[in-house]
Amino acid sequence: MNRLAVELPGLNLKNPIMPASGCFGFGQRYAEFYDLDQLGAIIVKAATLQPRAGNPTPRVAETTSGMLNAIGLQNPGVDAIMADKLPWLAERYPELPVIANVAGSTESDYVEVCRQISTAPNVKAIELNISCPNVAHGGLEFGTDPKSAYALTKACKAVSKVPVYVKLSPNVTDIRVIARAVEDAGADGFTMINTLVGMQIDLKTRQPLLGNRTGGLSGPAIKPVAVRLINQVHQVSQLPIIGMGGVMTAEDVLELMMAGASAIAVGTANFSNPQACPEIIKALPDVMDRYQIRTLTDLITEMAVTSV
Amino acid sequence: MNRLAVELPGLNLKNPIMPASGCFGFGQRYAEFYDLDQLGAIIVKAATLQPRAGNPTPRVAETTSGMLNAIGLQNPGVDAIMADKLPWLAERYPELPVIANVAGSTESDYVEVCRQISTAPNVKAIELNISCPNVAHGGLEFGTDPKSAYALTKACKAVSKVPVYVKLSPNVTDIRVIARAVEDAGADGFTMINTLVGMQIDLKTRQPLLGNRTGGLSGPAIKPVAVRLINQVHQVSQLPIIGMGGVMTAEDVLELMMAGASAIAVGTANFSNPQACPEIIKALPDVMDRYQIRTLTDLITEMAVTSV
Amino acid sequence: MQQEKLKVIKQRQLTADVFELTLKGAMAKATTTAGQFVDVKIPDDRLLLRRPFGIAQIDPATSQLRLIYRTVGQGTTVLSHIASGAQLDTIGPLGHGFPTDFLQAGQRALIIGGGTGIPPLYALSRQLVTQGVTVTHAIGFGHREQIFYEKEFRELGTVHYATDDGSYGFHGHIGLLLDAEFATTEFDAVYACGPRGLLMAVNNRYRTHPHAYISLESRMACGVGECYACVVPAQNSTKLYKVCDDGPVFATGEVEI
Amino acid sequence: MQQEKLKVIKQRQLTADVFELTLKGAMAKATTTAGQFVDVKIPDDRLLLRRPFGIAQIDPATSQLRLIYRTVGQGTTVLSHIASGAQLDTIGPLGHGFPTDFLQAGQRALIIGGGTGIPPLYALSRQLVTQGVTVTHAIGFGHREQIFYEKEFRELGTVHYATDDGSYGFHGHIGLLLDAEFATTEFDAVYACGPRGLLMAVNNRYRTHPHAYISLESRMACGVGECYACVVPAQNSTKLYKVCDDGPVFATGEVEI
Ligand SMILES: Cc1cc2nc3c(=O)[nH]c(=O)nc-3n(C[C@H](O)[C@H](O)[C@H](O)COP(=O)(O)OP(=O)(O)OC[C@H]3O[C@@H](n4cnc5c(N)ncnc54)[C@H](O)[C@@H]3O)c2cc1C
Ligand SMILES: Cc1cc2nc3c(=O)[nH]c(=O)nc-3n(C[C@H](O)[C@H](O)[C@H](O)COP(=O)(O)OP(=O)(O)OC[C@H]3O[C@@H](n4cnc5c(N)ncnc54)[C@H](O)[C@@H]3O)c2cc1C
Ligand SMILES: Cc1cc2nc3c(=O)[nH]c(=O)nc-3n(C[C@H](O)[C@H](O)[C@H](O)COP(=O)(O)O)c2cc1C
Ligand SMILES: Cc1cc2nc3c(=O)[nH]c(=O)nc-3n(C[C@H](O)[C@H](O)[C@H](O)COP(=O)(O)O)c2cc1C
Ligand code: FES
Ligand code: FES
Repeated sequence: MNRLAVELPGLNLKNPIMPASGCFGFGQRYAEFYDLDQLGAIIVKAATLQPRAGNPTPRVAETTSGMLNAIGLQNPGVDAIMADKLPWLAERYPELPVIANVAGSTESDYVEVCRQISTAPNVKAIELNISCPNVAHGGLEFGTDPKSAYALTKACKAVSKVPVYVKLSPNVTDIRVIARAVEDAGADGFTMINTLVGMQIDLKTRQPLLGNRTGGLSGPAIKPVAVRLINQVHQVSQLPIIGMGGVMTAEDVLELMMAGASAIAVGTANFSNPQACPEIIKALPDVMDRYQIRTLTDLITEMAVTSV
Repeated sequence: MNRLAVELPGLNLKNPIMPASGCFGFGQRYAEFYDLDQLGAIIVKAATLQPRAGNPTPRVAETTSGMLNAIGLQNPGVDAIMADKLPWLAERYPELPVIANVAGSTESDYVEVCRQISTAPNVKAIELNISCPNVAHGGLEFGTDPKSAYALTKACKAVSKVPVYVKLSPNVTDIRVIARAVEDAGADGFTMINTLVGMQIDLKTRQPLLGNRTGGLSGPAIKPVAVRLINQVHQVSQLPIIGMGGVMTAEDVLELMMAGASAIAVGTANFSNPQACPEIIKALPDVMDRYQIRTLTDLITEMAVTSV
Repeated sequence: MQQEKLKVIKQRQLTADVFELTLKGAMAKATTTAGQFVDVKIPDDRLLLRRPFGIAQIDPATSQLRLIYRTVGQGTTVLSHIASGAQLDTIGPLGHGFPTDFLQAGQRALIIGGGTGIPPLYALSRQLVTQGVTVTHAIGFGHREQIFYEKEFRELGTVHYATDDGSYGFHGHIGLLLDAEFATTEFDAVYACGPRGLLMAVNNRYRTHPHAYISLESRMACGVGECYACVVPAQNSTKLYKVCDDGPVFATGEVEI
Repeated sequence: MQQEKLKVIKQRQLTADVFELTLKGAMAKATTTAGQFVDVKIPDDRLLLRRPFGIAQIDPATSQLRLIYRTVGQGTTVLSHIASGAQLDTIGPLGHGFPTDFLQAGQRALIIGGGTGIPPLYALSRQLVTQGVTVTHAIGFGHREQIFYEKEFRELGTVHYATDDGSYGFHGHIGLLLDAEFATTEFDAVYACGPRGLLMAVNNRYRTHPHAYISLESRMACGVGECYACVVPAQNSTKLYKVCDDGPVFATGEVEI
């Protein structure tokens, strides 16, 4: 029996751990550190219809127990991703489920990327990024207005050949409203949370340090917010949640799963430690023993019932 | 010339540093650590019309570079505060400006407390707490809906004998909407930010650790969010801002002031170090030298013009 | 109450997870009551909240005070790695300790402790012995290997041990030991500190005793009575006591535990 | 590219704020090009991002490598307090270093450096000398007291110093020194690392030189080419290069600085 296995729409995972979008690229360089087949899955960097140059630098800043980023969705565009990046993964790791993060400026952009990328043989699910705080158009707009979120999800579901998970933003007054809209539109699950909007000021210049002025806050600093929002969505929806936000350890994985997540993405931790994911996977069984958890599927079932 | 002096409606402060509401009580025990007259001002614990018992324990939890609290506005009620707590301060520290934090469950509660407490001779301003995430009624409701925020502010302004600062919540999709509503209602300034809603789960019980399930996240973890929101409000309003959120050092004070704050409240840091406020005040001139800041008033003026 | 950087004189491991920390500073010259505590800033910047520990021993003559703690989480683990010579930012003495003034030489006191509730009871027992009081100790542990300060307690009076697994002394929890050994013995004062179960047992058994006291724990933020984090409800009123300031010691029957 | 806990062999202070760190591990046996860097996890849990440092010296025979860094902020300050024997979680060697293969023995290279841009240039100079290349160094500092590794560089070739305040060598910034001393000299290769102003001067002056290279800095997150944090625009196209992976060394005229 595989104690770590979890099952979500489109995703039969041998363990619940996957790198978060944007924090692992397409995995190529991390493959030099370890065998990516150790991962439960991999969420790759955002794909947009056209190549995107992203934001001015500096694009990252360090904060207390966290970091800000304003990469601005730089990516080579869906064509290049389907021509180079995804095949690279498919060739070397044919068994590794890929979750494709999809972003855009307009609804039709999103739809077109979903249509195309969902046909890639190793793409098992889509993560619809309606919550990127670092782009002027699209991104957060779709994630904060329930009507737009509904329309976008519905349109993407209509064309996608694989299940669609919608990535929720923490930068809203009531996340349940967005979650319900997205569920009504037919989403297969949620991923959450994207980053909190933050800013750092360079005392020397008296100006924002990031080229984009603001950036997204991630890392352990935001974990309590992630736990809270995951739990809140878990209480109003039966859809599975891929949880993320500040996960550094196997204990953090269990905490987010007890809040209601069924699988876990690891973002910022990869920068501290490129081997964060395999180390967490390796630590999980012992930590599960310590808290009397037989299998993660048991834990998910228990949490679905008690709905913490 | 006093390099640290700042001036805000109702508040001529010899320095910009004041303990944040709820993190210093009414100062009595902290007075055993140092002379409270060193402070620019003091924001005291929330007052409600009736005594309040607060939330079940545990009421606090520690998070990475932050903490969660769900005190639930326990306080002895405005009568007791006016009979004992405020006179205690007035007697010993007649020159120390007090900012009274006012909370309630209904608009009429708030109004009545404002009417009464604004007559206390040492109360120089009111901080209208429309952003407490830890109470079932009132609190956050007023802080997330612009109409309620407008009505409440207007009603309190009508009865208050001192300037009214409205304490804004970070738990909203667009803080500018609330800020504008509150400004239109006649507020004299803002204080921000209150805590972010968060949760911690006890792995042993698989239940939320706090008696109230959720709590407010404060401390250095949230500073980037505070900087960002202060800056955002500063860009849409001329009203002065008393900034707070994760301030631990004199550098943090300057960062929040560069974002747009005119004075600074220090919360969680008091728990790490009861002498946090006087130590920050003492460190300020040297740090100002390092960044070529002649006076804080100069800095505020510069920031008003450049509007970072 | 003061804030001071105490110097670490010695750190000594007592059991697999219990450590004794000897600190030096002017704070040790302050007047203290056994049962008071200190609130220590853990030297790890991620940990914002101080950690409260009972004062296990205090010696104004040498300006030293001792804490005994168990490593249960991040903070105490960091603490256990601190070397001699380091400075520990500490506030204290805090709270209200165990009343002992009413006792006369020759009277008898029962001290009931378990686990890491024991440290302040050691200070208390020494204080009582100084007053000429005859002290009996009933001390509970999980198993034999967890016992610390046995010699120290035996020097002060009779000690009855109870272990959950029977590996030392009485077999069973401390409530059963009290039933078995002290059901009929009268004491002029009873003092307890330890896990919640132990405190509940003592609170029930000695509810009407005129001089029975229990020391509580609670999650704290300020540690000095200003934040209302640590409250505990009064037994027969709507009042809320602050463990840090009104306590940590309360008379039996006074609070809801 | 590997991740390894390197052992701190020695930490030596070179100037008021510059330190030399000698580390030991298998990484020192990897093939490296001068100009490559390592990315170090600062042993402070609040600091999540690694810190990149050029490799100043590497010795496969003894499995040692050296970094030289200036304390400019939190991370480097923590680093400066690390004692011998400690372990430093490091990834490397990273990026693409300075091309030197095209140079023949007897040819001439100019190395231009300033401040903490100097460490990788030391490795480079040693490499060039091994190849039989004649190396001339032009090195800028703020003032005399900031100079480090003078003896080390003088052993490898001629060294021209420039100080902003004229306290040592040429009076003025490095651009002026280049004008004054090297306006007419031809070099077979030019290499530079240092502050932005220096790099811009070199980039302009040697834009058309067939073998002139500059090494850039940039704020990084992953350090390995997967996050797009560290990009720099190409000079004459919309392409964005990653400093960590495509760089940190670029030919002059290749990127917008
Ligand atoms: C008045 C008082 C006196 C105490 N005296 C002693 C003593 O002499 N020796 C000793 O070993 N312990 C004592 N404690 C308990 C001690 O404070 C905690 O064990 C310690 O704070 C845990 O810190 P941590 O970071 O290692 O654990 P954490 O990782 O923070 O938490 C581990 C566990 O410790 C408990 N805990 C955490 N914080 C507190 C807190 N502030 N108060 C109470 N429990 C907490 C929680 O139940 C938690 O499950 C005392 C507590 C109080 C309130
Ligand atoms: C490829 C490369 C090689 C480098 N080699 C050396 C070297 O050999 N010796 C040396 O002393 N320094 C070198 N640096 C710079 C060094 O990385 C920074 O000084 C260091 O990261 C600062 O860390 P801190 O925590 O002390 O400063 P912080 O408090 O984080 O910041 C202080 C200042 O350092 C700069 N800085 C911070 N992070 C980075 C970063 N990731 N990259 C560049 N600059 C940053 C910022 O401009 C900031 O103003 C190199 C940088 C790069 C990119
Ligand atoms: C450098 C960086 C780049 C990111 N890029 C993306 C992205 O392209 N698409 C996306 O949906 N989320 C992106 N994110 C958000 C993460 O996927 C994740 O939701 C967030 O960082 C919280 O997790 P963490 O705290 O584990 O990092 C990015 C985060 C970081 C730090
Ligand atoms: C224990 C605790 C109690 C608080 N009580 C109040 C309160 O009564 N009224 C209020 O407006 N804010 C209250 N706050 C919020 C603080 O005033 C402040 O807005 C917040 O903690 C952010 O600042 P900090 O990061 O410096 O703590 C409380 C915060 C804490 C940690
Ligand atoms: S811990 Fe703050 S009142 Fe007790
Ligand atoms: S730092 Fe991540 S791509 Fe260069």
